[in-house]
Amino acid sequence: MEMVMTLLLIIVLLNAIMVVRTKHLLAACIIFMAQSLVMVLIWILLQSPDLAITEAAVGAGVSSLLFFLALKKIQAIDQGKENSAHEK
Amino acid sequence: MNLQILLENRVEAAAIILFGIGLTTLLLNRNLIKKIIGFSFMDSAIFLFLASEGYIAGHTAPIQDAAGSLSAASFINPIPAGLVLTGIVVSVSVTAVMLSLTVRLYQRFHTLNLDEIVQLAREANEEEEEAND
Amino acid sequence: MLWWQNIPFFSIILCLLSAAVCSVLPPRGARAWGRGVLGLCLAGGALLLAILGQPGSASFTFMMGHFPAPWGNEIRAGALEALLACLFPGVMLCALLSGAPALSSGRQASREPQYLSLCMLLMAALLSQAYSNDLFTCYVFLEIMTLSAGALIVFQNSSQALAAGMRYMVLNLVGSGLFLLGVVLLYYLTGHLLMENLFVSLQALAATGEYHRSLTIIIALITVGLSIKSALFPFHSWAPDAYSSGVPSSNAILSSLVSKGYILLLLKVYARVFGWDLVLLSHVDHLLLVFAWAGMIFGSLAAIRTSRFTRMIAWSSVAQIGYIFLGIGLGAGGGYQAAVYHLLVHSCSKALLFLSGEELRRAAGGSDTFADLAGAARKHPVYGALWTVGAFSLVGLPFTGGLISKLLLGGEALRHSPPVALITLAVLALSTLLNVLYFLRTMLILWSPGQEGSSKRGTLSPLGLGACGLLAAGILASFFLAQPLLEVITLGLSQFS
Amino acid sequence: MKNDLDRDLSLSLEESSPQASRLDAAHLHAHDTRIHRQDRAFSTRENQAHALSLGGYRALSVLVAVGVILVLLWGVMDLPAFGRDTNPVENEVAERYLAQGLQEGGATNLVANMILDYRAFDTLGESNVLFTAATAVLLLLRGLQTREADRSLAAAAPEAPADPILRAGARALCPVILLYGLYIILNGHLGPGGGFSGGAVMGAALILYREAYGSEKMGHLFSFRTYRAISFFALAFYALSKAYSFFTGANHLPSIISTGTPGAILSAGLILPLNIAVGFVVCCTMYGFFALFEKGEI
Repeated sequence: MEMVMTLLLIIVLLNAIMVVRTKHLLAACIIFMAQSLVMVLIWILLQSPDLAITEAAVGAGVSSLLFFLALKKIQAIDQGKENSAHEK
Repeated sequence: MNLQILLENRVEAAAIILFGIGLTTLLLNRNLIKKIIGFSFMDSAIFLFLASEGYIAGHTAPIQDAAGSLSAASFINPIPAGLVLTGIVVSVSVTAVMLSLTVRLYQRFHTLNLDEIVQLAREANEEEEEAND
Repeated sequence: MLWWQNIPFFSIILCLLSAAVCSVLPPRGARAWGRGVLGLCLAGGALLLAILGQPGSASFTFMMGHFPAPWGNEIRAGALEALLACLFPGVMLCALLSGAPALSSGRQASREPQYLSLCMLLMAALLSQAYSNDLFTCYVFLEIMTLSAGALIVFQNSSQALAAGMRYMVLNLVGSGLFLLGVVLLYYLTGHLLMENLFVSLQALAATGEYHRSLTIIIALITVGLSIKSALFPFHSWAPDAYSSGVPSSNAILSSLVSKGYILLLLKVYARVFGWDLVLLSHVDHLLLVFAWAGMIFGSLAAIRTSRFTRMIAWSSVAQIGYIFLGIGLGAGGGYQAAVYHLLVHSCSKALLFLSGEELRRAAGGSDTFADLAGAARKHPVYGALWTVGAFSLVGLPFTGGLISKLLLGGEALRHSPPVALITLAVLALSTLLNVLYFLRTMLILWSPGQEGSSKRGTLSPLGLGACGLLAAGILASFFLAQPLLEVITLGLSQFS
Repeated sequence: MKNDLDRDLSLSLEESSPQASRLDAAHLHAHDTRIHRQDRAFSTRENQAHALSLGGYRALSVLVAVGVILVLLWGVMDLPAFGRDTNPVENEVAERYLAQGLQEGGATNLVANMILDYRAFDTLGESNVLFTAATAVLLLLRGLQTREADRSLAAAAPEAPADPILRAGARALCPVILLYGLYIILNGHLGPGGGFSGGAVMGAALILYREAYGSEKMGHLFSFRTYRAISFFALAFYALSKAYSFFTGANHLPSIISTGTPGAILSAGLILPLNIAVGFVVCCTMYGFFALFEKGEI
């Protein structure tokens, strides 16, 4: 349990550094999702099942979904811009 | 000896480091998406810190049985868990607003770089001023 | 429990409920509902002030639920809270009345209910900030303030407003994060979240000398967090854009109410959580003093440099926030009094400047540059006069509240050691001089005989005029009723500890 | 970057050659472009400075991060140690929540007691934070699609007919997920869970259905009116019921709400109805966020 906790904490910190360093936004969002999943495990280890359920539903679920949607939208805006440029 | 304390409080220490990274990303990274992720990390760092305050080694989650037969001394502190629950809601609300603002800004300026956005908005402002003259 | 002690609780719940109601009503209905609720809150605040403002009256606490202090949640009201409960709804009502045309015109019209709903949420948050006795509740409502104020900025759909909204959000989130970390650390040290219990535990800790370092860090975290949110000088970079790019009512609400909410919270945390002694021990007041000096000069210089009318008013906010923090930095009794007094005066003056300034801009054809505004006051002499009253107050001329706050600040400075007193007086004098410079210049431009050709004499809306008149009356009243007002403030501050 | 600067330099050199002094108009034009070029040269130089400072900027970020971390670590080093039961947070407040929560609140999940009964004012604020965010997102994104820049967007990404497997999967999964969400909400006072997580799960079910069957079909089921009505009634119910409980509590009036038998599904006074209300608000808001992000319309 001690070891697992330490390992999870290290993963959390590595994730944070990776988000800052990565060039790809999609990768950053995937790391964000992974971070939420690691947090779920940490909440379970800290004996807070309420938090684990909420984090899983909200952090790993809805928040990540919103990140991906926002990225998709941004891509769509780019494509729309290119299309209108071609039309001209 | 200081390291000893840090190791013993490694959850808190990790939370503080995560807070620092998140805060800096939110403040200084220019990419809006990364800023938002930084904000999320900063908040989860605070929640991690808060939840670790309520944790007592060997105690269990605060869920009584119907008869109330479990001893109150066997539970962890319920207050931090409740506060974090509230905090997570606040955090996801802010994330949603920030993301929608980002989409709007991208649609207007076609960039995710906040410095460029501020610059472009300033230029748009000046153009408008010239048009008024 | 006396019947009137339910007023604070009802005004908060009423605002929260109205936020939901406004979001489902049609625009006209939402407008009427919103105004009605703000009027009710104002009336409630006035009643409370009439009762609690009497000399010798005591503050009271109100249990939010069935459980007493350390277990349940609490709100508390004293003379100062009652005063602010009049100020907040009053100024917001004026802003909404006077800024109504920009909200209900064109494409915005269908979105007006949402705007009002956000205003209601903001009002509930401001009132809770004033009344709440619990730090975590303060944090939750702090976030409502942050989000709703950000949404008020981006309601105006322009590029500038969107960019300003993003900068506002980023820096304000940093501020919230620092504040929350401070609260969490405080909880770690004491195990309490209610202000009274925190105060007792912290005094006990301070007496033993334990955790001195942590306490200093906590005070710094909360101070910096709330300074960022209230746009104190080195953290002000988001403010001029955010205060000048929204619709007029948003500008007025943001610069005159939202920043005041944060300052109020800071004062409450200082007085009721740490206690003044502990704050002085951490020397954070010196830091605030330096920031305030710099802000008073820098804000005024920037206001002189800018070529846009609304931005000038926004920049002057940075200088004025410096005045309020100067009061807090001077500390010990008189300083806090001056800070609260200037907070009231600045709320009214800044709202008046933004709202009547908007009418002048419209008279000049909607332009924001000084060149186009020449003669605007002659087209709308009433609004010109009202704007002038607001400007006089910020300069600190006689018959306006601004004079009193400058006198209070100057008098308080004299009680400090010579270097502090000298610098403060010099900065006050210089800042006043700069204020005179840019406000006088603007007034000369506004009243100069401009080009008559493009004159479009807009219709005067009686409600908008009445709202601006009310604000101007507030500024004058704060001069003529300065003595009773200061007594109420002193009473309220003494009830804090 | 260097190439850019070179090109600009060569351009301005070209310009300075005395060949554009024939006609007045041409001269003026050249003058104009020169100013323009100078402008651009200026901005490129600025950009180059930017690029050079990028390294410095990154170093500054690292410096700030390390500084903040060190100061905070230094500050918390003397805080009490992790996981002890002698820490200051284990005081009479937590003790009462644990020991008497079951009698006073009625929920076996003691965290639910704490957030929905003892400290219910926070949670009332919390659900309003969510409402604020929903209103803000609605203001920002509603009608985004219909405006200029995005007309082509709709053409670029037409709504593809969903995969039959996805449809079949959604038909099977959606009711299950909805039921699971409902279970989490209804079980909130008995075990881990509650309105917020359950509502998010239910929102996810609606999102899945929308993805499988398209926004149009979903629109019949769940329109903007439905969204507004549900959030309004849930929030109003929340505020009014809590107002009743605060009012009776503060004025020491008897309350008609009883805590019931601990462990039964219909127990714990207001906690169950509040969880349901919060669940509905959260479900609507989450689905609303998704719909607004995807199409700019609910």
